[in-house]
Amino acid sequence: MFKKIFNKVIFILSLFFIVNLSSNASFCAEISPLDKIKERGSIMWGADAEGGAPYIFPDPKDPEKFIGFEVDLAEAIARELGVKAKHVQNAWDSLIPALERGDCDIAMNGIEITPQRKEHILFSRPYYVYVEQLVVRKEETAIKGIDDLKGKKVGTLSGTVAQNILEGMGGVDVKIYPGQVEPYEDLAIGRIDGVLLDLPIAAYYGKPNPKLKYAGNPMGEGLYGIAIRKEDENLKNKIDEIIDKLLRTGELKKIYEKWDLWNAAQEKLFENIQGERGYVDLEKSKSAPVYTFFPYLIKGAGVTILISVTSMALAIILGLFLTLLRLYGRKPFNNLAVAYIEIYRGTPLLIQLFILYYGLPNIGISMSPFLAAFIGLGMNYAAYEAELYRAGIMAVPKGQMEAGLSLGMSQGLTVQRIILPQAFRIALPGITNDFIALFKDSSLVSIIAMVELTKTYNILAASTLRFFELGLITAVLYFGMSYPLSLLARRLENKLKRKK
Amino acid sequence: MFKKIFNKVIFILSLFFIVNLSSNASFCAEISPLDKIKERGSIMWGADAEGGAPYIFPDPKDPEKFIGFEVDLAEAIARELGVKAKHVQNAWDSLIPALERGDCDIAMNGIEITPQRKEHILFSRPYYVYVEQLVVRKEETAIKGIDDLKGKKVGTLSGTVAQNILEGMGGVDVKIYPGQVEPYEDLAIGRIDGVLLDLPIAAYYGKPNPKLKYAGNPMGEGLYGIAIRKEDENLKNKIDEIIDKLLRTGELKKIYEKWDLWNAAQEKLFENIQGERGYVDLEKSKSAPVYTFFPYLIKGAGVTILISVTSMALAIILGLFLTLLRLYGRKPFNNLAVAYIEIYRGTPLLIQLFILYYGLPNIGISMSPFLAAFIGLGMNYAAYEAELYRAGIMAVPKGQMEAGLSLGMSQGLTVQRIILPQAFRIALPGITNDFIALFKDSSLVSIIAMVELTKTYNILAASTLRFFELGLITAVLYFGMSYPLSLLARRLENKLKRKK
Amino acid sequence: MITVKDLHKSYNDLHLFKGISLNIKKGEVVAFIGPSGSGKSTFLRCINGLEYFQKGEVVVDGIELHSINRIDPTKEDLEAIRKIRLKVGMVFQQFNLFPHMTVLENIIEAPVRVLGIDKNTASENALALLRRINLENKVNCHPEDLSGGEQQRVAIVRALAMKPEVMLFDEPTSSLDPEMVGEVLSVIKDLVDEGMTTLIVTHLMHFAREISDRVVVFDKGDIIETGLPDEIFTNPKIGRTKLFLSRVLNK
Amino acid sequence: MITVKDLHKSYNDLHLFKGISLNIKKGEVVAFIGPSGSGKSTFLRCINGLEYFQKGEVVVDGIELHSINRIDPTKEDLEAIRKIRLKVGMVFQQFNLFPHMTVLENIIEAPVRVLGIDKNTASENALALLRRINLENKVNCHPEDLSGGEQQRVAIVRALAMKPEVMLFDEPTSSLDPEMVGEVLSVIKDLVDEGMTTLIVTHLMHFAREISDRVVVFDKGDIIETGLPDEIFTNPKIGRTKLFLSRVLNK
Ligand SMILES: Nc1ncnc2c1ncn2[C@@H]1O[C@H](COP(=O)(O)OP(=O)(O)OP(=O)(O)O)[C@@H](O)[C@H]1O
Ligand SMILES: Nc1ncnc2c1ncn2[C@@H]1O[C@H](COP(=O)(O)OP(=O)(O)OP(=O)(O)O)[C@@H](O)[C@H]1O
Ligand SMILES: [Mg+2]
Ligand SMILES: [Mg+2]
Repeated sequence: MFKKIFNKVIFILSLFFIVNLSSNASFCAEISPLDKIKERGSIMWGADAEGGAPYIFPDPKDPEKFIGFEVDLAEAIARELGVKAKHVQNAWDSLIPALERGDCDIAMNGIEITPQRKEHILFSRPYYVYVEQLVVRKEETAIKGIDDLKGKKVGTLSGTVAQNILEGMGGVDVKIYPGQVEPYEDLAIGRIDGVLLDLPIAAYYGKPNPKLKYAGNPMGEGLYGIAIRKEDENLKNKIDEIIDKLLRTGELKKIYEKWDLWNAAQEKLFENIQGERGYVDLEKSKSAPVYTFFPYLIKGAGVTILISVTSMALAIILGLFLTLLRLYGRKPFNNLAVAYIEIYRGTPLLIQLFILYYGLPNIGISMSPFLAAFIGLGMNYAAYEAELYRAGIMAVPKGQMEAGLSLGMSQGLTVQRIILPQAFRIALPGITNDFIALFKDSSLVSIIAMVELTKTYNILAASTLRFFELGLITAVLYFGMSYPLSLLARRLENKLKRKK
Repeated sequence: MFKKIFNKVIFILSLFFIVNLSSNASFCAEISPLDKIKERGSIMWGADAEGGAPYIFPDPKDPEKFIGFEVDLAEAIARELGVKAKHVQNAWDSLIPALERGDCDIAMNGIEITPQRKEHILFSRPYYVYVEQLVVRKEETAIKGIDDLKGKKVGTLSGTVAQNILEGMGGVDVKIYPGQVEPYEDLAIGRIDGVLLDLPIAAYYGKPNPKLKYAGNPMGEGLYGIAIRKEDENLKNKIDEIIDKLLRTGELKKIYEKWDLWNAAQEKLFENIQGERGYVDLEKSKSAPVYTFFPYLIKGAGVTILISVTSMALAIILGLFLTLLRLYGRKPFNNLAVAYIEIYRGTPLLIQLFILYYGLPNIGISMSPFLAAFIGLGMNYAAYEAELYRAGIMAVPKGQMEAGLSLGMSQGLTVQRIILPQAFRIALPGITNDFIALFKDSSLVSIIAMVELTKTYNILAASTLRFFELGLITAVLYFGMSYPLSLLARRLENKLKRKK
Repeated sequence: MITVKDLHKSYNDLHLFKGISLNIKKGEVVAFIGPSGSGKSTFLRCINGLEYFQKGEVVVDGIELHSINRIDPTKEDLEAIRKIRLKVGMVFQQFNLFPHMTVLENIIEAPVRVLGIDKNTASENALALLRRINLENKVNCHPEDLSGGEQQRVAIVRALAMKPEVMLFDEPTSSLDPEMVGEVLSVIKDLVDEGMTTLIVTHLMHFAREISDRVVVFDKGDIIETGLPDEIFTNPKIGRTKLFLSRVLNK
Repeated sequence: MITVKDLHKSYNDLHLFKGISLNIKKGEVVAFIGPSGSGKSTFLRCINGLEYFQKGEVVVDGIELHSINRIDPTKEDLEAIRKIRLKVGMVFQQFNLFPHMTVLENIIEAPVRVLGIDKNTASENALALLRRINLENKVNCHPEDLSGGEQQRVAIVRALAMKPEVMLFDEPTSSLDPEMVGEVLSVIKDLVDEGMTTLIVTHLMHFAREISDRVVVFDKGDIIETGLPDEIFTNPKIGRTKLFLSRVLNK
């Protein structure tokens, strides 16, 4: 159920470096405008058969053949072009990169027309209209529709139109989830106030839950378009012509009726739209230049910094407490500190986070994602900090403690005033190490519905397809968080050294 | 494409702690033997509609309805029981846990009959026979079938029957991949010698690749059975009767013919088998008691230790080199060391591993998974080690260096003989920290087809369903790796302290 | 003031003190002399509880220290040591200045934190003492920027600033030029006049003779002789003392 | 053997040496006296290149050290310093023993690693020296288990074991009882007889007078007087020296 985020993280990473790998597994590799298609005698269309019915999926009668409304549409288009349709399999996430690389001529697989995507590719005129459904708790009375969501917490999936709608509204506290089950779960137990997702998902996961209900009518129509390479302008025009013809002759309607997909919303297809309408209005603010993404990325970076800094603060304080307990505590307590350190170092952070966020509600303790992230990371890193402090303290010559004691200072005061300042200087590079590692480890908290920098990147990249640009910016942001820390630490070090 | 492993890690973790969560999303929650089913008037059957055609999938004509051969079979069984069939959706991985928890009466979704599963649940007599296909490179002549695989590297997916077959053979170097594309990729570029997977996968991913070919006939038949709770013995007997009847009347054959699934192998269903045959012979060694898994887990732990220890060795040496360069190197080089440290600390390990393993082949450098893991982890941790050493070195009083120098020792010799031994003692707790963190970070290498402890656990747990037991053992194994390290470090510390 | 009774002390396999006893009265100035390694520093460290001892008793102004269990001392043990240390100041052979603090901070740390003296008052007291021993221009230096003799003087001032009733000096003038020794001597003399009990380990015989009311001679972990300075230096009773002094004084 | 010409040295804002010069002949024994903080240690540290100086020249046995750039010394600079250090041994005021090595290891480390002397031979040499200064029973101790005087003796032996042509002693007897001072003195005298050039900073006037061929008096970073010991001690020319010695010698 969490596969989505991991899938995306991994996929995006892989995109950077293994662009060429997948070409072995795909079935075509030529760059071809309209003429080439005719010459070749077939149009290569990219789609992910794993996406399922009714788009494209294996024919139960003959699993080696694919069927679906998009298959029918592809065949109709091919026929109009006077060629054959040839399906090219690609993971959904990589359809557009594959198109851009020339693995296929067009990509058609429930791809929404968004301005971000239009930065990179052309879209045909839309061929289908789909809708979104809001779900709330049964007893909810305040939220009657999407307009009542201002100031509320609303869950959705990353990279979806629903997310764009919510973010485009402004004032909505959008929670991005990795899977389809969790938002409805969190809605049911009250962690969020509503969930906006595609109607089929809402129907499947939201409707059957006795604690939930639909709010308002389906809305936020989106448009599916066929993706075409930027340079293949003539192909786009040709395909627009064909869709137009299929609409006029009623063949398109026949296909949708065959697949039981026809509804009133589809009438919009006949309007003389250019493909920019639909929820696109909601997205006006997001236009081409990269800097428009900065606010989002910087917000993500802000969450990363917030989580890292607060949990580091917890780790530093709790770690100090553990060290002091271990070194100067009385009998059973110092051993408890040792046990804490060994156990927290010895178990994976992921398990610790899971227990906190998903385990504790079972015994009635329900934490907010931020609180769980803060406590989870902080308690884990405290164990590591404790060892670093201990190393620092052990490196202070024992004459220092003796001098403090024989001045009549208590052990506690000597530790505080004499030992720790010297130990801190020694431990500083290690603490910096951990702080930087924490910046990266904090991306694990995205499994508990926190949207930090890595997650923001995934979301933006998935919806804009500007993997490389955004990836570079994200990398720079991460580096921009850790490097000042390094510099700061180095300055602090120098200052302390001079004072030694 | 990598979703599988992550999916499993996460799923398994979640299993421990959120067992109750999914019950909200599922549709039934009663515990009911045969009588209860009749009373209720319906039999609840668990299956994952996401699994796809031809098992169970949304009807293109009406996406809210599911069709598939298992749907037909479920309906036939229900009819024979005099009740209605009601589908309960569950992720495939969690079908059996859901069954055990009572979310449904039976689970039927291409579940192979394995001895491990039979530890926990009953199986009806088999209702379908399926096969495995070996794929090799086109120019391969030595491997004509599965018997030629001894000593070869063979790829497969985790938790599959193919994996069991390969491991049951002994002497085969089995490589577990997270997704279906990569094994064929690695096969094509020569990293492995063959791939054994279910025929549909081989047909889809292997066959179309011009560099690959089938070797030998399909083999390693597996049996699908219906899963039933241990205590519902009478339900099992009733269902066996029904399957027997459906076989004898020819209705089962009719269903398979309808879905184009009938083939010669299905004749086996008529043999008076009890459900234990098929590849089960290959699995004789794996029987009930937990200790039979130890060798596998310990082998996984061995890989974890091997990777961790070798890369830690690299990290220690490279880190030392970086520190010395940084502190005592001449002008441009010391800055290079600083840059290395900042960059390797500042970028995620996952990206570094990806570049090494999937990126470098693009420029002709193809590393084995182990080499990539060793170099990737080692180079990353070296940056952290370097900072710890530096902290240690800075903590040695400067009189020590002066004393060495004025004895006529060169700077290098003084560092080696006087400074480093003292610095090491100070840095030791931090180094121990990192070593322990490395044990856990090493599980990241499973994305590059290494099977270490976490991966082994996932594989075993997925095929035996003994999540909790095995999870406990795995946790103990991890702890068993890190704790001795802690103890060792502590002893070393004490020894060095006494010598101070 | 100080009573040491039957003190036994071993370092691992080195059995250093095999039961030594000594009484020191309030206001007395006692000089400890004896060869290097004879146990003078250890003796001082036992008195203020820095060194654990296996057997015997140390009583300072009525507070008793028994063979303290250093591994797991009780609350009372710790309290007793703490009380003794408030009465007893110590100047270490290795100075043990705090490297992260300036000279002034080194000196006022304990008076301000432990005695609760106002920071300004403490600074003024410190500056007055520093001026006497010629260090007023180093107040803001860190210890590592000081010469050996300067460090030693700071260590002395740091201990004196706590105005203890007893002072333990472990070779307080080893790094000082004779001129400065005189200065330090006069500082100590003033304190003695105010009634401070003083224990001084020294290798400077003339210094010991001049300042002390009594001389204690150590050898191999044993007190081989005690007596008035004039007696010891002119007419030692024990052969070993004679030998030690003859070699020393013929210079 | 050693020529120091127009040496200028500042610590941050403290302008310590404002151009001092000194010539020392081979085999000469020179004692440096003067108040604490007058720059004696710094002078020794400049000679073996431990301290960077702003202006001037130090020549040791023909090898020249100029105002070395400590931040980015050239290969030749480093080579020159290294050569000088091989000829010049030093005993530090703070000893600087290696805490992770035993006494024996401390002593044989440099002879074995730098001079390539056989380990057994080096150990024997070391033991012979240790025996003379009464430390043969501490060979396997670590420095922290030694008394102050023991540590100081080990530091002396460690430097001597390299058989340098020049020795710099920075208060080599500060922690030693007078008896042991005599012992150390005789060790040094033997080496002097073998022609070793010796520079000793000391606060013991009788020690300076007895051992040295020449006495150099420091004050406030300046050499205010040099001369034969008898001259200096009985008939100092400079008023400051007179003052210093009068306070010192009337004890
Ligand atoms: N690292 C440093 N930074 C700043 N000032 C220093 C440093 N080292 C020494 N000094 C100052 O330089 C002066 C000379 O110091 P030096 O150690 O040479 O004196 P000295 O003659 O050896 O004195 P002593 O007899 O006390 O050892 C002193 O005033 C000291 O405070
Ligand atoms: N921590 C220790 N472990 C083992 N032996 C020790 C330790 N500290 C001191 N000793 C030994 O105990 C003996 C007495 O040491 P102590 O420091 O008391 O001598 P001292 O009289 O102060 O000598 P000095 O005049 O040289 O300072 C010495 O032989 C020394 O080696
Ligand atoms: Mg001593
Ligand atoms: Mg000095």
